[in-house]
Amino acid sequence: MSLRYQRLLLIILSLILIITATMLILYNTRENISYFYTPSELNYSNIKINKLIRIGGFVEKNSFNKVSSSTFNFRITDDLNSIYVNYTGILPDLFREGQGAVIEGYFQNEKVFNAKTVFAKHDENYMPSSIKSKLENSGYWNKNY
Amino acid sequence: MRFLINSKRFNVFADIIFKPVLVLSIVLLIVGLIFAFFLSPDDYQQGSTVRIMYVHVPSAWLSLMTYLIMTVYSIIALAFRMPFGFIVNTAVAPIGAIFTLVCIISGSLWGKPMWGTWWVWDARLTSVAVLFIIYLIIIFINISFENVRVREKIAAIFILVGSINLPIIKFSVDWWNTLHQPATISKLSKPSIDPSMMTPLIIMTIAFIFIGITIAILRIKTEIITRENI
Amino acid sequence: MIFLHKLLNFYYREYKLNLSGFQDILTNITFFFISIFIFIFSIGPEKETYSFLGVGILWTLLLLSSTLSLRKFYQDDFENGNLTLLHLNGFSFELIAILKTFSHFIFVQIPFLLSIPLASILLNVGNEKLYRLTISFLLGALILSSLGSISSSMNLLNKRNYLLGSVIVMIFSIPIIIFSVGIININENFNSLVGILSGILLITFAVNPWASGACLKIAIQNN
Amino acid sequence: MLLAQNLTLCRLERIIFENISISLSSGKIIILKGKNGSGKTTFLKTILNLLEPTSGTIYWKGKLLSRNLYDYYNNLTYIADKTSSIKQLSVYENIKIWKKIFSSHMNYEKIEEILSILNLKVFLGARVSTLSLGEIKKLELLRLMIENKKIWILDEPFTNLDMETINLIGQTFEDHCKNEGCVIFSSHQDPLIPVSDEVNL
Repeated sequence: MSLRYQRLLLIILSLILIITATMLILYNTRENISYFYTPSELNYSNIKINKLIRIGGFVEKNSFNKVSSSTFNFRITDDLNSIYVNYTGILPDLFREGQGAVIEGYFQNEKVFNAKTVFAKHDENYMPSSIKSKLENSGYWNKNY
Repeated sequence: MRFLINSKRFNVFADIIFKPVLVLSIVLLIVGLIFAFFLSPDDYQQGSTVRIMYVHVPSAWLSLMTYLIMTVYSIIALAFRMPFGFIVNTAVAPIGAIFTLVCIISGSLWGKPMWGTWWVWDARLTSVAVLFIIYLIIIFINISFENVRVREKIAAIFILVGSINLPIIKFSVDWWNTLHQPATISKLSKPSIDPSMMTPLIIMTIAFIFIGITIAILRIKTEIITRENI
Repeated sequence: MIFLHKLLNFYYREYKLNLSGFQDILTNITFFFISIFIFIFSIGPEKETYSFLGVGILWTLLLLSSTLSLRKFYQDDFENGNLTLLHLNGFSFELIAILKTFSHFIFVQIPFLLSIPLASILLNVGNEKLYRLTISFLLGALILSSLGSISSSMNLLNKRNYLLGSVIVMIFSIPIIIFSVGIININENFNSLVGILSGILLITFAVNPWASGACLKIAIQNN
Repeated sequence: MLLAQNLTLCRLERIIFENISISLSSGKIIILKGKNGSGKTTFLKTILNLLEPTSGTIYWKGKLLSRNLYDYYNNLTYIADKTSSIKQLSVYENIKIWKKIFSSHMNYEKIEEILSILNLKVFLGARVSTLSLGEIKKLELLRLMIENKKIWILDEPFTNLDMETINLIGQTFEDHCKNEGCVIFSSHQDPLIPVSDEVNL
């Protein structure tokens, strides 16, 4: 097998390998490298108690309760399912109802989640606060600006 | 456009454009900073902290752009045997590393008040950290081999292998759930940022590009001179 | 047919080489076990900790100890001119890289693979996890061999800073670690993670001969 | 068979050798002469297509070398100035490995015969690392017989060898040439064996 033939064969082989690999990876990575789970994803798979996981979603409107100065509970939702969360600690600036958040912690039981850390997740929209209030006043405000 | 692949022509061209570029980068930086600090409005959610974006986003873009340039020059240099590509690679790698570092530092300064943490290991942040280490390794390769002709080729091959990381960085926020928000400005859709905040961002980006070009010109010229004296 | 014969004879040579240098591989495995002991002594013998941490520790140590054997990869054959000889015998540099990668996998990584069950007993990794660990390490070891080939061929002419090779392997092995340890710890969906790992494996297989071949060529030209 | 025309090689803007032409056909022995560092090894590497000449062309059997590389490689034996035998293996194992990777059909009786001529037969079971430098070199030269190719390219084959062995090798070169083979070797001193052509670097 001559040197040029070896190379030619190898080029073809590499191309096939790369195509297969991209297909394998794209097919399999859809949900696997998630930094967090959404509440709905958690409902489908069985909830593991006492295992560190992260849940991401929005803080449900009208669910935020301040129990004491540093203890809070709220629900985290993705519009389909929601999970009840207990948290003791300091909340980040951006944390408020309707805002995205990622929480890290353990399930106390099937329904109650004990958060150890709360991250606020902000979206890719940036806009001046003056315009936002104008938009709200005129009724044009929606999340997908 | 021959000055992009030929060191003699580059020298001539660089001498012409260096001063304008330098002046332009300083002016743009000052204007951009004025816009960023005084003229741009507060964000409806993040308040004043959003101003970190005007440093964070340009440096992130430039760290990727620098790597992309290095990848292109590696291909050119290896495939068409143009030694100027190696010169550019050697000169530009530290600049990319600095931009990545600025991106990481400003990002964690932004993350602490907004997300509530300096650092998380989600896909975007991890891949950018990897990019930084890749830049470091390129610099290490460039200083630890004795033979110039060897190390430039090895570095180019390493750059090509490492370029697998680029699409991962770019699309990590779209492919996977991350704490990092998705891209604000993409080609396919209308940018989800208000014009009043878009202006300083663009000015700052152009300013960063010009700063990068200024340093790159200086470094490439020194690199050419060093190689002539071997 | 003659070519196939040549390939087999290449492996005969590799077999002889590795058999005579088997104490190196044994030292490597000893290093691996001693690091496990050190982990146990420094963290404490609590069993629950290790059923949680064990897989991660195992992977880290496997990675570290397999980077130790990288120096053997091409360096000896390069320095005594055998790589040139093989090339003059009708093997392209790319083919040499592929053959050497598999030889490293067979003669260096497989002994490691055999020592995993013992190590997992020491670290209290359960049987079910052991099965997954073995499969993921089988795939991961092939990737590590390819990465080792790339990095050690890059390092052939590097006389000053040999650690650079290990750093290169480690930076590229980050995705393997993410997925391999992910296989055992976080995700329930084993099959799709095996799919990702084999995807990475195929990519490294496609990249390895070209990158290593080019580096080998540069090294031989400039020696 | 092998024709090199006007080979020039520059490295880092330094000329290593310039305008060298050789023509190697069967029955020829060419010696490359030159001082230390005059580029003998580099020239041989260029002829082996391991290095690319800055200018000049090499032909093998009338075709460009790079177009006909595999056939060329199938017809040559290269003995580098380094020894390629594996130090930690025995002489016998080394010979066995060479026999395998070069798909040699030479039988062991013949090899033993040559070994006894070279005074190496007693070391058959010994490790290569216990041999003296001259003996290792002789073992290396054994590869010429094992590979049994047409062109022999040797880099400094006579270092560490005694006069007796050098004459023996010179004899072998002549025998090889009678069998339509050809030899090109480099040397920094005059080895006092008959050669048909001389190239000064």
